[in-house]
Amino acid sequence: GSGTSATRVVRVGYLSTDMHQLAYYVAREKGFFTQEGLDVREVGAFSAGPEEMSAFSAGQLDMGYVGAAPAITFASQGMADIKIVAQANTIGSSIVVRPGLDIADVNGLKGRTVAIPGVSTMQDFILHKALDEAGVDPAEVNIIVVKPPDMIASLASGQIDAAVVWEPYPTMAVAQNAGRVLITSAKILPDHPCCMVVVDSKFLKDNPDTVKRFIAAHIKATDYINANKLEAADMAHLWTGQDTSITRVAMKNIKYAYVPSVKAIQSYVDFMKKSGVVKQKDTAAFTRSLVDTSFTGGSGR
Amino acid sequence: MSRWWKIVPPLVALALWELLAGLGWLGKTPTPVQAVRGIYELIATGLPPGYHLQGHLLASLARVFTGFAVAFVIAVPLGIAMGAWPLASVIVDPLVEAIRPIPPLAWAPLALIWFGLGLASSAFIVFLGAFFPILLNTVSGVKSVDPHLVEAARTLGARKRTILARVLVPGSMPSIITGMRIGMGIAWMTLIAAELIGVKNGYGLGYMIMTARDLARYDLLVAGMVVIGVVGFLIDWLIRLGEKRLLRWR
Amino acid sequence: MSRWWKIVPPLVALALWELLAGLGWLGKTPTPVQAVRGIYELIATGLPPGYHLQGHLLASLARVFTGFAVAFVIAVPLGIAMGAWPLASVIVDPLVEAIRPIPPLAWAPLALIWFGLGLASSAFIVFLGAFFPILLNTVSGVKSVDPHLVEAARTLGARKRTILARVLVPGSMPSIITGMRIGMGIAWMTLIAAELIGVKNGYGLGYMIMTARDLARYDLLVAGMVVIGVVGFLIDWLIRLGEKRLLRWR
Amino acid sequence: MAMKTTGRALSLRGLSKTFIEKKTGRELEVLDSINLEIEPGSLTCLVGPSGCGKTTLLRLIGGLEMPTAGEVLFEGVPVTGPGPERGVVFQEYALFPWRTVLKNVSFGLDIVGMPGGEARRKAEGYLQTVGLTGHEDLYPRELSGGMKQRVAIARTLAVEPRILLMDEPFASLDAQTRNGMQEFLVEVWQRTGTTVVFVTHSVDEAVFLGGDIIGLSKRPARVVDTFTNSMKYPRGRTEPEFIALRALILEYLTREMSDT
Amino acid sequence: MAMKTTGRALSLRGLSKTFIEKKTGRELEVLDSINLEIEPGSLTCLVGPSGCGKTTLLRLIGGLEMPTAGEVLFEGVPVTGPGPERGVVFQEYALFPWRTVLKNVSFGLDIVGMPGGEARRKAEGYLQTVGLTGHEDLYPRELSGGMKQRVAIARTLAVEPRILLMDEPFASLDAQTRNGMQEFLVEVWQRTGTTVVFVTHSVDEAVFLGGDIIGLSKRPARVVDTFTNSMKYPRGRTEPEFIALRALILEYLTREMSDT
Ligand SMILES: Nc1ncnc2c1ncn2[C@@H]1O[C@H](COP(=O)(O)OP(=O)(O)OP(=O)(O)O)[C@@H](O)[C@H]1O
Ligand SMILES: Nc1ncnc2c1ncn2[C@@H]1O[C@H](COP(=O)(O)OP(=O)(O)OP(=O)(O)O)[C@@H](O)[C@H]1O
Ligand SMILES: [Mg+2]
Ligand SMILES: [Mg+2]
Repeated sequence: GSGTSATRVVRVGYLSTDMHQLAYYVAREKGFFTQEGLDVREVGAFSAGPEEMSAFSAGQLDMGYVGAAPAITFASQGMADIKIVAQANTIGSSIVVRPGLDIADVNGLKGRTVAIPGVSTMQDFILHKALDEAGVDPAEVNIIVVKPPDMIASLASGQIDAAVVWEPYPTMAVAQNAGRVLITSAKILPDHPCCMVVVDSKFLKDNPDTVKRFIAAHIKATDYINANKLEAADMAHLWTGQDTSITRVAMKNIKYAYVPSVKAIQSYVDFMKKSGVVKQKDTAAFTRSLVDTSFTGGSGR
Repeated sequence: MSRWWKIVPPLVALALWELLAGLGWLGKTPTPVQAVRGIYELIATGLPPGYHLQGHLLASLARVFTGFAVAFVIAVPLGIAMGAWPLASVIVDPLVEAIRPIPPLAWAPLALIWFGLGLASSAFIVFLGAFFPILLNTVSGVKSVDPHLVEAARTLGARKRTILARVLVPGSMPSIITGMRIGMGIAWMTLIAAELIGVKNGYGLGYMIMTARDLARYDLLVAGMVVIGVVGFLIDWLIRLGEKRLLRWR
Repeated sequence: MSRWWKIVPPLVALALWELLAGLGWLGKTPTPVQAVRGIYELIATGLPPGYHLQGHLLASLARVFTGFAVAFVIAVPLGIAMGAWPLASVIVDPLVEAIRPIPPLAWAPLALIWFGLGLASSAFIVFLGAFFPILLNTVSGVKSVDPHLVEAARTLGARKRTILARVLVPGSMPSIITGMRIGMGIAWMTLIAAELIGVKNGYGLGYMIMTARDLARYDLLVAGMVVIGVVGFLIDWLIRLGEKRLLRWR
Repeated sequence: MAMKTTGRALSLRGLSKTFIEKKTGRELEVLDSINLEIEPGSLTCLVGPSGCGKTTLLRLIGGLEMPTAGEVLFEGVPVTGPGPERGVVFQEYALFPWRTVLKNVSFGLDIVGMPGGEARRKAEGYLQTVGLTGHEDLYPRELSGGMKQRVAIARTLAVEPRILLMDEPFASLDAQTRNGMQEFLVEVWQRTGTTVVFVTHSVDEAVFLGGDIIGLSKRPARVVDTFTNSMKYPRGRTEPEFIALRALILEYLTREMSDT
Repeated sequence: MAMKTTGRALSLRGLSKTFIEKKTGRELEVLDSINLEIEPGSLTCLVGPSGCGKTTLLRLIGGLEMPTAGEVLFEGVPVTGPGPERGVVFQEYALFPWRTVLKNVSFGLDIVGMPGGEARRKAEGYLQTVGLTGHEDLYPRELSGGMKQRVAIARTLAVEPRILLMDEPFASLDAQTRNGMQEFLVEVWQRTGTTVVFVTHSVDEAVFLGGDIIGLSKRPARVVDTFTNSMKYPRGRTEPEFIALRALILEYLTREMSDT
């Protein structure tokens, strides 16, 4: 923890090119954190979630915007003692396929090479869910791990047939004529969680008021995005360097929402348990202890 | 018998690590015991489950050796040419010095464009790591061959090709082998970068380490590092063994 | 004047690259002209916007030099001890050979645990890259100091400390400088790994390159690689300049 | 001396050599119109002040260096490069450290494609000539200086050169070994009848070995004196004739050293 | 010789040295109960067959090696290690390549903390002694062999040793330079009155320099012969007395070389 609540200093981390964390950028640009009397200090801009979570385990961060997968994984392994206190966005991924391929639906992925960003990631979960609903045995699909930036080049050069990836990569793939969207994750797993706002448990215990103010700013920012899409898209450009022609389109596939759904998160945790990543016996209890909806006014649906 | 005590220092280092990590002075750093258990888990269960350590090791060996072999096959003749013909050195030197410091990871996207996913891409990254030490050592090896030996060969009737094959190559062998040792070390250093692209079959030590990182399994991460360390050490030892045989004359 | 023609080979390489990339033979590889435009954009606009090349360069220089300096300060005295006292060599050697091949990226999570976010962590990764070449070259430098010089110093009244400071250190200087050159090259090679850990202020060349990769801006990516190559080359040139002055006696 | 033939083994005609010093770019005149005729089968010693150009002269004959003016005729034919008919024995031994004694001696045979067995037998023969039978499989580093020098001589003899050019071959040997090698050289020379040109700066050595002893001037080298030594072999180093010639040559050297 | 004092400069009492060869582990007896007394101010030459143990003997006196049995007394005190009162001049020059000529000469002064200006003045004085004034700022690689050897001697003289131990210091110089250095050494010795022990395997050199010439046996070295040379300096190398003594010593060496 960073001293007393009187100082209201919050050490924050975020992912550097991630559009899902737009609320953070907007809150900073619009001064929402300052309005709440917070001194938000950016301790780190991370290239990937695991490093950000390591920073939590090293006690370097109080709060952070991070993907669900690393947050839950690190909590489950006991590597980081954190709570999920808000959602940053839901949905926002798609299954993208190579333009030339004759694939009409998820069934067409049978026998194809499909890239996911990592084992037991949200995109892994989405793919399995989609295959499951289409009645395709995952063993019939060649699932490989490719990092998102490499997916577009791999699609373009025909190295992979499809990729499951978060925005703005699907939009970029389409813009570069390297892929077309087969199906968005919204259609596979409506309102599935994606990026989260997490807080160090001890910090939360010592500074509940600071966290409350932080989330208040986060909510304000989320509402602002939904009310001012074009301006928000410009801010996304400013923070990530991504062209506005991309950010504007990509935003349409992302739902900026702040209330975390315990149920949705638990279904993801169950998937992680099945893939051997989460070891907790009682996933419901684990999820309940992990998610704190009190700051977002939600009841946990 | 007399050299067995050499194993004591590494054991002391391990004991120290166990102690410090066990006391919690190193944060969440896994202890050696956890790392060894991790190795067992990697063999028995695999990471991701079903992908066993043996497979990861073999896949990485294939990538490292392919990249290394290509580096060797290009660097040695080029280095001999550069050593024997100073102009070649002047031409290649600035390029080498400018390309050398570029991080292997930066090449990954280009490798993907040029070679696609798979062995070629990862071997290319490994190649970039191994190439320069072999090249630079070959050049300096050739330059350090006693010019009297070349003259002696000429007076005994040897022509250009013979001098190359029978004087410059054997004469620069010690230096080439040193270059191989350094190059092999750096080849392994680039492994994660190499396997961030091009793991088509789900196997690779570097890929496995990055998976362990994603899954917050630092015990498996350290286990993977230990495996690379041990394998790197063994390969170095093999090269040194070969060196002793090949350079018996020293 | 006489040495200006040395610039021709790199220019030819650039022209070749422009040609091949321009003809589309290299896929989506940016051309040199695009890379130069990329450098301009990095200076004028920055990546992400507002984060200019100058800032990235300065931040990386600070990380590289910190890690390198720490490596230098530890490796040189340790190397001299190892060279002068063979037992130290036997103790440290196996550890060195086992740790050397471990990819810098694998250390990143541990670095975070040990040193937290910021300069210390990234400098640690750079340190790991630079340390071993400096160490190994220092050891071999000390071992190659003519023992007659040590004996001469002893007969002139020199004791242990004096011999260390006035004979072994200056005598191994050429080798230490070679180690510095290699170590500096590898220090830059580890830069992306060092900056994947999380940069506090949003600046760093490696971080910038990874951002360019995320955005599929390969022109900016190659621009970043060129910057690292040029900076690496210049630093090497500076070290060589210092070497010439310092080793005037050779 | 040992053989009677007409024609010259070696003729140097107005041989001059000027080096361009790399650092300063200055010209350095090393040889100045050397004229010299060497008979087949003779053993000629070249002596001269340090740095006068003795090595340069020998390298020109060997074809390892090209003259600035004049020419070297070997058996009437101009020399344009090194060749196995002109064997060179270097002061530094120049043995291939990665080859065994036997393989060093057979080097010249191997590279012309002589079958392994034949090359081996021939090399063994020359090793016997130099008294090194039994040391075939040692590497150069395992040999003493004198033994190395013998291997170098055997290696050169193995390609059957018609002239043997030796540049201070015994300079780095200690006094006792050196005396032994001198005696050995005389023996080999008498046995094989090869023409020998021998560079040295030891007056003792020149008097012990040479039929003709050519005295060169300070740099740029010119031939200033030719001493003929008609003492019979083996020569006694304490005989008055030996000491007298030695004094004569020492005097010439002192003169060459002292004047400006 | 130049000074009259009572007491001995150096006494070797039953000095023996056995090496353990690293590779084979075998014992190698190099010195066998050497007894020797050396007078202050004398110039003594040690000669002996190659590899007999001359260098080892000198290193024991210098304190660079410890005896297996017996002892070395320097001015009555047992030697336990190297010290500036016993100056050693190595055959390999052993100049510090990174120090200028002046800085090489002042090394022994610098390390005892002599102020810079004083050390400089003193070193310049010794450079004058060895005739190298004007070459202060050159680096060793810029010197010829003879000049290097002079710097090495000046460096040793600068710490004002009471005895000068020289191990074949002129062996790698060419004949002319070597003769010059020998004359120079005699001059310095006469001027400074320092005791000198000089190892060589050149009989010429020993006869030219030595007051006493100690002949050692083959390994393990024992003292077999002591020749006293009472010729006045400077000695003429062609004088009958010189040649006679040279022949006598050559004969002893040949004997030592030949018997088993
Ligand atoms: N390749 C070269 N370039 C420039 N100068 C050279 C070259 N080779 C020899 N010299 C110079 O030519 C001169 C004669 O050299 P050379 O080696 O022939 O003398 P030398 O009589 O053999 O001397 P020494 O008795 O020392 O062996 C020397 O001043 C030497 O520096
Ligand atoms: N440190 C050592 N370990 C083992 N053997 C040694 C060592 N130093 C010298 N020897 C051996 O001792 C013997 C005598 O050596 P030393 O150098 O004293 O002879 P030397 O009379 O000086 O010979 P030279 O005339 O060749 O200089 C040699 O056989 C040598 O190999
Ligand atoms: Mg010469
Ligand atoms: Mg000796």
